[in-house]
Amino acid sequence: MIALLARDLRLAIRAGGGFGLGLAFFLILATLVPLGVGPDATLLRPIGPGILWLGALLACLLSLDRIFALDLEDGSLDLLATAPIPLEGVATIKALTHWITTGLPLTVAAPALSLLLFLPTSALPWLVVSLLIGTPALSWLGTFGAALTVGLKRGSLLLSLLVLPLYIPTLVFGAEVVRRGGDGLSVATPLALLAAITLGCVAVLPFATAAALRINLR
Amino acid sequence: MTLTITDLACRRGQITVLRGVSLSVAAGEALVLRGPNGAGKTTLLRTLAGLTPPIAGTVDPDICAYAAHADGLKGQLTVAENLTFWASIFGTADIAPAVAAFDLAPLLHRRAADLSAGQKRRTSLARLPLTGRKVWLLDEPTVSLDAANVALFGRAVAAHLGTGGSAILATHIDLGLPDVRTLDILQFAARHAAPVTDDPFAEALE
Amino acid sequence: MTLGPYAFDILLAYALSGALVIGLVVQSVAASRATKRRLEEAEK
Amino acid sequence: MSFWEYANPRRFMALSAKIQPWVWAAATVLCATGLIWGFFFTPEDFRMGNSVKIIYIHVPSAFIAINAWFMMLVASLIWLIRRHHVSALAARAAAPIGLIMTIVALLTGAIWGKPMWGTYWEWDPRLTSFLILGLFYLGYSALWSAIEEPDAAADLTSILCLVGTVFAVLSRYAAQFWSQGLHQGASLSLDAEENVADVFWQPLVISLAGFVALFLALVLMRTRTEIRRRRLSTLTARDRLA
Repeated sequence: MIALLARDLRLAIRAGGGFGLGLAFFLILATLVPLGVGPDATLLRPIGPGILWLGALLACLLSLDRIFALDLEDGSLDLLATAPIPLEGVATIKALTHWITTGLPLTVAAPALSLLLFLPTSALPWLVVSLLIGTPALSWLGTFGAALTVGLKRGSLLLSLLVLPLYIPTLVFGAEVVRRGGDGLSVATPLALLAAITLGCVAVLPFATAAALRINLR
Repeated sequence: MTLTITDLACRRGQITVLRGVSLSVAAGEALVLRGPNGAGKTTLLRTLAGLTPPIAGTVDPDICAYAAHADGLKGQLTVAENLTFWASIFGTADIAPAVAAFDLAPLLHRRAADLSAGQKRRTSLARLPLTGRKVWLLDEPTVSLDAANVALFGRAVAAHLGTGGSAILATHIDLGLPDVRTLDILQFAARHAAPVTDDPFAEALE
Repeated sequence: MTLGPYAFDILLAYALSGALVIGLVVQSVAASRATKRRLEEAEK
Repeated sequence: MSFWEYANPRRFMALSAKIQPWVWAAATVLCATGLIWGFFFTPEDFRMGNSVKIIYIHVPSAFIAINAWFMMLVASLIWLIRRHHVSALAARAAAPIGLIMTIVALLTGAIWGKPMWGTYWEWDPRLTSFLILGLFYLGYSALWSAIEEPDAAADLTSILCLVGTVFAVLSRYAAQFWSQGLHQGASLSLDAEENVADVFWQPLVISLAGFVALFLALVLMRTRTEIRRRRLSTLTARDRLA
């Protein structure tokens, strides 16, 4: 399992764009929004949390279709399925790799980008915390969606259609944590709900992902 | 017997391709599957490998190592990294014997993407001894191998058989193996049997 | 009977819903007929 | 005879052929009665005026929109646990009906909302969750039609239905939570049936029953179509192979 994680991380680094692509997309989005809605701080400040969370969500979406498709193309997915490690473990590792290559860099970069959107300083810690807690759910859900659509020729558009509705609760609670944090309100409830969704996803979704993979491989 | 299969039925998609498959391989024995293209050789091997669940009968995928048409190599990794990865997945410590058997030592630090098709094939097949499993399931293993490498591969399979392993191959090429049986899978073709029994929609609807 | 100030809204709601639901029914019937015919041809 | 006997495609076809005309008749009669009664023979509501007549479409379609998903959930579970093909195909058959009903509920709601609240759309929890429900229907149907192999499609859509149900419910609570968080006091309750008088209630119940019968009739018909289509694909697949 550790070997699989190491291999996938190594591939992400060597393939180029594994780490950088989502991050660059996030940066472009944070730049384009002020250009689109106008550089008015009073306008940008209230929508900042939502924009940043939406950017993180779309950046996650970008690399989803590669999670299993590359392994399916070159036959390694067949071999992994016949290997002595459980497919649920493979699903978990794939999701974890996706989070390390997208969710984690996004979390680290978010405070810098939040300056572009005039996010109040009081919201910054909550932005980092909410992304740190919330983005794993995005990766695990995305891995599930990728497993559903792995064999399909035009899977990536369908993948977005399937996964984006599943992202809604995470988006709502995540942005709400930042918004309340910025306003100095209590963030306990949305933060707890965000953590609950992530924990539930991490605990249960690998089973659904593995089941979908088995069906797609047969 | 290392592997005994009785009365297996295999499917490809929604269609039953093979029915009543019975076969067995003993330790040190190789079984060559014969049959024209589309007869179901790949389907049978995928079923034996546990990838496609059988419609009837049972398989034992945990003793089988499957080598498909696709090489299963990552182009950005070196040969050594590819092999070490599969070795650690299957819990084998040392890749040296496999490297020696498939003459990969000169290629170890080349990226898999830079290999020729035959070299990729050899690297892919070198994965088999790393699995430590008894029964090798080989689907057209000699594709894109030249004569010298076919002989090399034949020796590697023979060595595996010599240590009490066995192999089921779908191939048209003589590998020069000592103890080979052939099995014509056309006899199991499902379309010769009554075609309706396991299709829930087969009964006339009106 | 007069529908009062909301006449347009009410009629619009009924018309749109009717169009959608009747469209669904027509599509179901058409698909049912087409499949039945194609199956009869294929069974021969 | 056990209930599961009807999960056999042939038995289902025989039974559904027999009851289908009756269900269609019930749907026609009930819908016509409920809607005509509601449209022509109910008084004006003192608060909402005649716009209350929209309720006879709005509430039944919303009811079907939600319960079609529950039916799909149950059918998916039956398929995953007991592997009855008819069940999987019934789930597929129900999805477009649910989608249309969701659109009808949203449209009638918007048209009704404009004179009542002065806006076509409000990010009220109920409206939001219906919009999200529509997205789930879209994704579910898209996955069905994207996968060629029918058994795999049935399996994968069933898994999506299970996961989707959890997240649809979560989205409902998320929308509610968020709405309470920001729009305190701006509650737009649509629970009209709680305080409607008998004059409005009776035709509404009939209309509701009519929509349920219509849903049943459509599911029966579409499931029969799916079974035939499935049979057709088996036949042509075997021809290709032979």
